[in-house]
Amino acid sequence: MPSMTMIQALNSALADKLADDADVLIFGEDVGYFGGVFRVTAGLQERFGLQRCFDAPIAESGIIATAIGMGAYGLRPVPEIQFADYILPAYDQLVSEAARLRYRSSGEFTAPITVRSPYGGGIFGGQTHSQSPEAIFAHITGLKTVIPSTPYDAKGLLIAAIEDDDPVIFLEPKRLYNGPFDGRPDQQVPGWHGHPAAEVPEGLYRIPLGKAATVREGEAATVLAYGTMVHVALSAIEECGIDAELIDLRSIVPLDIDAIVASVQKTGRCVILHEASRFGGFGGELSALVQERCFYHLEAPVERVCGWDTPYPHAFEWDYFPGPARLIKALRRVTGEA
Amino acid sequence: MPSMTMIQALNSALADKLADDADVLIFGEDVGYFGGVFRVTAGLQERFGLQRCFDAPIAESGIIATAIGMGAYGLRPVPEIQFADYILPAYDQLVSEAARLRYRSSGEFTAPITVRSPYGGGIFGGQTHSQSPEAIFAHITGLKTVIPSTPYDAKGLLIAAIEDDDPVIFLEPKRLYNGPFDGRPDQQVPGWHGHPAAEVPEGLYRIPLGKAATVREGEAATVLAYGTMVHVALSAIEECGIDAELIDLRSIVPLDIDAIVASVQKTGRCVILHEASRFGGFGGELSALVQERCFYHLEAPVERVCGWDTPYPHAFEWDYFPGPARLIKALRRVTGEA
Amino acid sequence: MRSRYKYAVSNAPVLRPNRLPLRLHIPEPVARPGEAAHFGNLALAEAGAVARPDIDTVEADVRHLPYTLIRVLDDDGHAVGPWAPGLDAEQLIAGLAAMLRTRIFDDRLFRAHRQGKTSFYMKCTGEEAIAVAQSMALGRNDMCFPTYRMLGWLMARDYPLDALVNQIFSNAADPLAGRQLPILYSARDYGFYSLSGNLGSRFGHAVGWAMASAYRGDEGIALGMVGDGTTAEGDFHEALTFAAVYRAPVILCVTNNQWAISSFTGIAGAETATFAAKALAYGIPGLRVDGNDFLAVWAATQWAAERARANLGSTLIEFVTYRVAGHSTSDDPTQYRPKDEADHWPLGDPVDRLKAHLIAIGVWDEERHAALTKQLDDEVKAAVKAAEAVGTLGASKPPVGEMFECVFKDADWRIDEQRTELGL
Amino acid sequence: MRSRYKYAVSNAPVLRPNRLPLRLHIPEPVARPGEAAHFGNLALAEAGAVARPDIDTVEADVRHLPYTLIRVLDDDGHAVGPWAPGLDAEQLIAGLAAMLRTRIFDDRLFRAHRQGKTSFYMKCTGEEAIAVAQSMALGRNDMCFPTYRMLGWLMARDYPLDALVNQIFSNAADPLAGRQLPILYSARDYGFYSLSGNLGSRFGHAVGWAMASAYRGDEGIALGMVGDGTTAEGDFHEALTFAAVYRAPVILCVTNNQWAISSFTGIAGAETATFAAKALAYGIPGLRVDGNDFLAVWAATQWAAERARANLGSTLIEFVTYRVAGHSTSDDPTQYRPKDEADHWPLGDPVDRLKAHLIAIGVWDEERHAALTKQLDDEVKAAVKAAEAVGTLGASKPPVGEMFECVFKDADWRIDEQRTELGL
Ligand SMILES: Cc1ncc(C[n+]2csc(CCOP(=O)(O)OP(=O)(O)O)c2C)c(N)n1
Ligand SMILES: Cc1ncc(C[n+]2csc(CCOP(=O)(O)OP(=O)(O)O)c2C)c(N)n1
Ligand SMILES: [Mg+2]
Ligand SMILES: [Mg+2]
Repeated sequence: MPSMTMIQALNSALADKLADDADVLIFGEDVGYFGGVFRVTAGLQERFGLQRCFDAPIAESGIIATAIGMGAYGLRPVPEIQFADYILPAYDQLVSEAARLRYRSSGEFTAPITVRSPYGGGIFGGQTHSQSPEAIFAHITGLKTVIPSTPYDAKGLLIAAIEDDDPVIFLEPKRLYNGPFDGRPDQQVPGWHGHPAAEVPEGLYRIPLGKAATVREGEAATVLAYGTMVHVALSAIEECGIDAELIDLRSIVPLDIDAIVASVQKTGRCVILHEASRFGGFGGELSALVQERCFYHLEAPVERVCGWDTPYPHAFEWDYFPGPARLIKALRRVTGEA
Repeated sequence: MPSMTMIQALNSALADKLADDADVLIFGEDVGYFGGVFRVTAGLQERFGLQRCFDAPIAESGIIATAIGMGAYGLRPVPEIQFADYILPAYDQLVSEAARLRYRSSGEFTAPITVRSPYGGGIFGGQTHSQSPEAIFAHITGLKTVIPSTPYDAKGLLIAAIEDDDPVIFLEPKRLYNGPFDGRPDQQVPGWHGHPAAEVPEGLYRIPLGKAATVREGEAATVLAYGTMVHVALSAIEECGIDAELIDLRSIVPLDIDAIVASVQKTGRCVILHEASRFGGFGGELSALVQERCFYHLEAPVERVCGWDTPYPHAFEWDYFPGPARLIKALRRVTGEA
Repeated sequence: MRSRYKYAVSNAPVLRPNRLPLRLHIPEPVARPGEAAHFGNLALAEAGAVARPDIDTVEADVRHLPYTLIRVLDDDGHAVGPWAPGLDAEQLIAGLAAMLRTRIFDDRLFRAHRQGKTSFYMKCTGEEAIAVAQSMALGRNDMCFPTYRMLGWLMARDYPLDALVNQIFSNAADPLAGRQLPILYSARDYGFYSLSGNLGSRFGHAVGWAMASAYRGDEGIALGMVGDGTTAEGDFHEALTFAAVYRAPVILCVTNNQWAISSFTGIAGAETATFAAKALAYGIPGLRVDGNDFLAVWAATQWAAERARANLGSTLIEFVTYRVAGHSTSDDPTQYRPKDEADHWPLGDPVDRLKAHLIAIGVWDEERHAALTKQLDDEVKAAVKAAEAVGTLGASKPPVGEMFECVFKDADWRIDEQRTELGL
Repeated sequence: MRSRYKYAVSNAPVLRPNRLPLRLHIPEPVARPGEAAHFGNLALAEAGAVARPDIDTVEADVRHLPYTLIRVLDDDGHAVGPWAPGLDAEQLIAGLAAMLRTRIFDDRLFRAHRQGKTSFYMKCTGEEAIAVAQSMALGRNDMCFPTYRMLGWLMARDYPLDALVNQIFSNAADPLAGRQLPILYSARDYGFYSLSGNLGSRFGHAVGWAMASAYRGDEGIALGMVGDGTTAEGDFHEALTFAAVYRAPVILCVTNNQWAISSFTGIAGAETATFAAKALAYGIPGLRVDGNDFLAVWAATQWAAERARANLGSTLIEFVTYRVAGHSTSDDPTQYRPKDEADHWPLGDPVDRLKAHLIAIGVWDEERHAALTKQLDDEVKAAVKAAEAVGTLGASKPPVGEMFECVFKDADWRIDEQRTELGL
C-alpha cells in the first residue's frame, strides 16, 4: 500500500472520485492549473480537464452559491475555500441556503456539496490563516462537519463526504498536511512516511461519517479530540503516562455519541481538547453532552483545554496553542494526580 | 414614570442618545422616514434630521462595514439589521473586522458600534424570521452580545451598549416587543402596561453589560435564561410551584459568571433555557461552565431545554418552541420530583 | 488607546487644503405622504423606438441599451417595433388569463390573511406581466429562481391552485409539510426553485444551475430574479461575476418596482444609474424593459434565452414596473408614499394593456373578458374552499413528525431522541 | 426524495427546443509556463491621448473613460497631455526616492524571510508608483484603506523603517505587539488603516470613514484599495453601492496587477469588462490609468480627490500594472505563468520611467541616482540591523501578556482567568 501524506491522500480521494463520477467537479481559488495553495488539487486539471477542476473568482459566497445551484441540479461539487478563515463571507450561503434547502423544499431540492477548507493553527499564519471555526458549523441544523486527523481517514472521509447527499463542511487540519504534528514546535516533526495511518489504498473506500475512532484505549480518563489535537493528545498521554483513552471524533456532526458515552462511563473522567478559543466553542457542547449522559459516572469535572479567548495571536502562537503541557495538567487534575 | 412597551423603551434610548451625543447615528433598512418595520426608530428622522437616522441599501455586509468605518473615525453608529436571520451576510464583517480591529491594530482603530436586531421566534415568522443566532456571536472573541427581556432593561442596556467602546450585538426578542409573552400561545398576552419593568424613566440611565438580574430567588434549582425565555421560565416556575431561582443573564458576553456560580452552588441544580436549537447552542457553554465550577455542588445533571435540532418550522412553531411544559418537566427531573 | 509605540508624525505634503466642509447626501424620494406624486425622474422611451440587436452583437455595441426602455405595446394597444414577439392569439389569451388568475388569487388570499386563515401573504399586483411572460417564454427544461412576487410563473404553468392555498394555510395538505412560511413555494416540476425569505441568496444558485447544465452539455437554462432593493446585496454582484466569467446560460433579472418595503429606489443607487446599467460592470448586455408590457417582457426574455442557448452567455434585464400594493400583509404603504402614487405611474397596468391589445387586434372583447374573470374567480374560490375543507392556519396542520423530517436525508440520533422526547 | 404531494406536470409551451448542447466556458490566460507570453489583449492608449474632463462633468459624459487608458509619461520620458499634474522637481524626486526605498526594503526583507528572520513577506515590485503617488497626492487628514501591496504609502510619509522591520520580525519592539502577521501594518498617524488578511473587507470601511467625515462636516476624505482579484467579492459591490448612494467623499481603487496568486484577471471577469467599467454600475466616473506612470497615478488620484472634496462624490480608479514578483514568500510564479512574462509587460517599470522623466527634464542623472540608491540601501540596512538587535522571529517577542490585551477595551473574567492560568 502506498504511503501518503495527508495532502496526497486528499488528492487521491479527489482523483478517484473524479474518475468514478462524472458529476463530481472541483472549483475554488487557485485550485485549477496551479493545483491549490496547499497543492491538494495538484494535477487534477491536467488529468481530468479544464471543466472538472477550475479556478474561481475570489468570492467565497459566490463559490458556495454556485456550488449549491450545481448540487441542486444534480452534480456533486467539491468547492475549496482557500483558508477556513475566509469561509465567513459564505456563512449565509452555508446556513441559510445549503443547510436549509432540503428542509424548506421538503426534499425537492438538495445541496449535496462538500466544502473543503484548510483550518487550524500551528503554521505561524496569524489571525486570519489559523482559526478553527467548527463551532459555528456544528450549531447549524442541516450541516455536517468532518475533520480528519490522518491520511487514511482523510481519504476515506472525503470520499464519504462527497457521496453524502447533504452538505458537508470538510475541515482539513493544515498543520497535519505534511506530518503528524504533536504540538511540540521545538521538536522536528516526522513526515507521514512510516506512520501506520499513512498507508493509504489506491481506489475508493469510505469511512462512514459519524463514527469516531478509538486511537488509544485506556482506563484512567477519556480524551476527546479531533484534527491536529489528536496527535497532541496522544503525545501528551504518552509523556505523562496516564492511562487515558483517546477518542478521535472524526466528524462532529454527526457525532458518535455512543462512543463518547461508553468511554466516559468506563473511565469516569473526561478532558476535551480543541484549538478554537474556549468560550462558546464546540467543547462546551461536548462537555454538556458528557455531563448530561454520564453524570453519575463522573468522578471529576469534565475539563476543556482550548485556545484562549483571544484572537489568534501571531507571535504568541505557542502560548495560545493548547499543547501537550496544558493537556497533561488537565489530565493530572481530572485523575487526581495533580 | 411613563409606562413603555419594549419598542417604546428602545425608541426612547435611541432618542436620548441622539440628543445626548452628536456622534450617534442610526441607519438600516427602512429605519429612516418609515421608522423601521417594528417601529423602533419611529419619529427619529423627523426629530433629529435626515443624517441622524436614515435608510440603508439592502446590503447587510455593507451596513456593518460602513458602521465600522464610521466607528473607526470616531462616531458611534447604531446600525439596525432588520431581522437577526439576515445578519448572516454580515457575519464576516462582524467577526473578521469589528471583533478584531482593536486587537490587530493594537488599539489604533476600534469599532464602537452597536448592531441592533430583532431575533427569536413566536411570531409565526417561519424559518427566516425566527432564529436565535446568539451562539455564533458568543464564540467570537472581541464581540459582546446583549439580550434584554424587559422595557426597563432594554433601554438601560441599549444606552450602555452604545456607550461601550467595543462592538456589541444587541438582540431584541421581537416576541417581547409588545408584551411579556410567557410561552403560552393559547392565552391572551397582556401588554407591557402595568408590568413593573415597563416603568421606564425618561432620560439616560445605564444597566452595565455583564450583570445578570435575579428575577426570582429560590432554593430548589437555578434556571438560566435570557430574552423571551425569562418570561417563559417565570411562568413555568409559578405554574409548577418548584422554588426555583431564575437568573436573567441580560448579556451573554460579558457573562455574569459570579451570579451563575453563586446561585447553582446554592441550589445544586440547574436548567438552562433557550430558543435556539440545542446542539452547539449557547446552552452548551453555560452547561460546561456550571459543571466546571459547581461540580461538587451539583445534585443532578445540568439540563438544557432548547429548540429542537431542526430549522425553525413554520407550522410547528409551538411544537418547536421550548415552552413552559418542557421546562417544568426538566425542573421536575432535576429536583427529583419527576 | 493607541499603539504604545509612537513615531514622529508624517511630513507628507498637504496639498490643496479643503475649503468647503463636506456634507453627507441622503437620497429622498420625489414625494412623501401628503406631497404631490410624480415619476418625472424616470427615463422613458416610445414603444418601438429601440432597435433590436442580433443576439451575437458584441457587448461594446449594446452599451446604450441600459439607458433606454424597450417597449412594444403603444398607447393604442398596438404591438410596434422590432421587439414585437409575434405571438399568436392563443398565447396572448393564455397570458392574459394567467395574469388575471394571479391577480384574483392575490386579492382573495390577501383577504384570507385579514380573516386569520394564514400568517402571511404578499401580492404582486401590477407586476403580473413579468412572471407570466417569462414562464411562457421559457421552456420546460428551464429553471426559474424566483422572488416571492413571481406567483405568475406558476399560474402560467397551471400549478394546482389548491396546492398553493394549502401551502398558504400551512394545513395538513401543505405540499411543503408546514416547514415553510406561506408563499415561499417550491415546485421543481414546474421549473420553480425553492423560495426563501433571504433576499438575493438564490441569484448565485441560478448561475450554478446554469453552469451545471452547460457542464453536462444539457439544454436547460436558468432564470434568476431579484428586486431593485436586492441589487445592493453582495450576492447580486458575485452571481453576475460568475455568470460573466463562465459565460453561464442564465438570464439574470431585476424587477424594479420602485420600492423596497419603504425605501425608494434611490436607496439602492437609482439616483445615479439604472439597474440595467449594472450589466456594464460585467461586460454582458443589459436591457431595460417596460415590465408592464407583456410583449416587451416576452421579447426581452426570449432574446436573452436565445443568447444563453447559443452559448453566448448571460444577460441582465431590468423590468421597470410599480408595486401597486403594500409590501406584504405586514405593510401599510400610505405611511411612506403618497396615497395616490400608483395613479401617476406612467406605464399603466399590465392586464389592462394586454387586454387592450387583444381587443385592438380583434380577438377579444369586454364580454369575453368578463366571462374569463368570472371563470377564474370561480376557480380560485373553489381552490380556497377545498383548502379550507382541509383547514386553515392552526385548524389543520401536517403531522408533527414532519418537523423532524428533511433536516438531513437520514436523521441522526439527535433527531431520533428529540422526536421521542416530544412523545412521537 | 421529492415532495410527497404530486400534481400534474406542467403543460407550459416548450418554445424553441434547443439544438446545440450547452458548454461551460473556463477562462484561460494567454500563456502558461513554456508558452510565449504576450499582452496583446490589453487595451492601451498613447500618453496624453485622453481628455481630462472637469471634475463636475456629468457621469453620462465620462462613460468612455473606463475603456481607454490615462497616461502622462511617454516613451521619451516626457509628461504630455491634459492629465500632466505639473509637479515640481522636489516632489518628483521625493516620489522617486519613496519608490526606490520601497523596492530596496522589499528586496531586503524578502531575503530576511529566506533567512528565517520572519514568518512571511509580500513584495510590491513594479507597483510602487501607485501607493507612493497616492500618498503624496493626498493630505494628512485623508485616510488610506490599503492592501498589503501599499508599503509605498508609508515610505512616502517617512514612516520609520525600524518600526516596519520590528513588525515584520514580530520582535519585542513590534508596534503591533506581536498580534498581527508581518506586513499587516496599522499606522493611524500616517493615514494608513489597519490591514488584515481578509481581502476586500475594508473597502466598505473606507466608505464609512468618508461618510463619517462628511457627516461631521470635516475635510478629510478616504481612499480604498483592492486588487483585481478582490473585485469579485460582494464587499466590493456593497462598498461602491454605499459610496454612490450617499455620494461619499471616497476614492475607490483597483490595482490590476494581472494576477491574483495564480489566477489571471480573466477569472475576475477581465475577459469581458475592464475593472474601471464597474463604475458604470453605480453611475460614478471610472478611470483606467497607467499604474506604472507616477504622474498619471498622481493626476487621477488628484482629480478624484477634488471631486470628493467638492461634494461631488466618489470615483472608481483602475490602475493597470503588473505584479513582477511572486504573490508572497509562499509563492513561486514560474509554476503558473511564463518565466519571462514580466519582460513582455508593455508599461515598463515605474521607477525607471520616473527616473527617465527626471533625466529628461534635466534634474537628475545616473550619478545622483546611484548615490540615492546607496543612501536608501544604507538606511534600510541600518533599520534591519537595528531590528535584528532587538531580535528576529522567535528570538525576541513582546511580553506574552500582550496576547491578552486589546481583545476588549477592558478585559473580562475570561481573559483574567486565562492570563492567570498561563502563569502571568
Ligand atoms: C437578506 C435580507 N435582508 C433583508 C430582508 C428584509 N426584507 C424583506 S423584503 C425587503 C425589501 C425587498 O425589496 P426589493 O428587492 O425591491 O423587492 P420587492 O419587495 O420590491 O419585490 C426587505 C428589506 C430579507 N428578507 N433578506
Ligand atoms: C476573503 C479572502 N479570500 C481569499 C484570500 C486568499 N488570498 C490572499 S491574496 C489572494 C489573491 C488576491 O489577488 P488580488 O486581489 O488581485 O491582489 P494582489 O495579490 O494581486 O495584489 C487570495 C485569493 C484572502 N486573503 N481573503
Ligand atoms: Mg422593489
Ligand atoms: Mg492582483
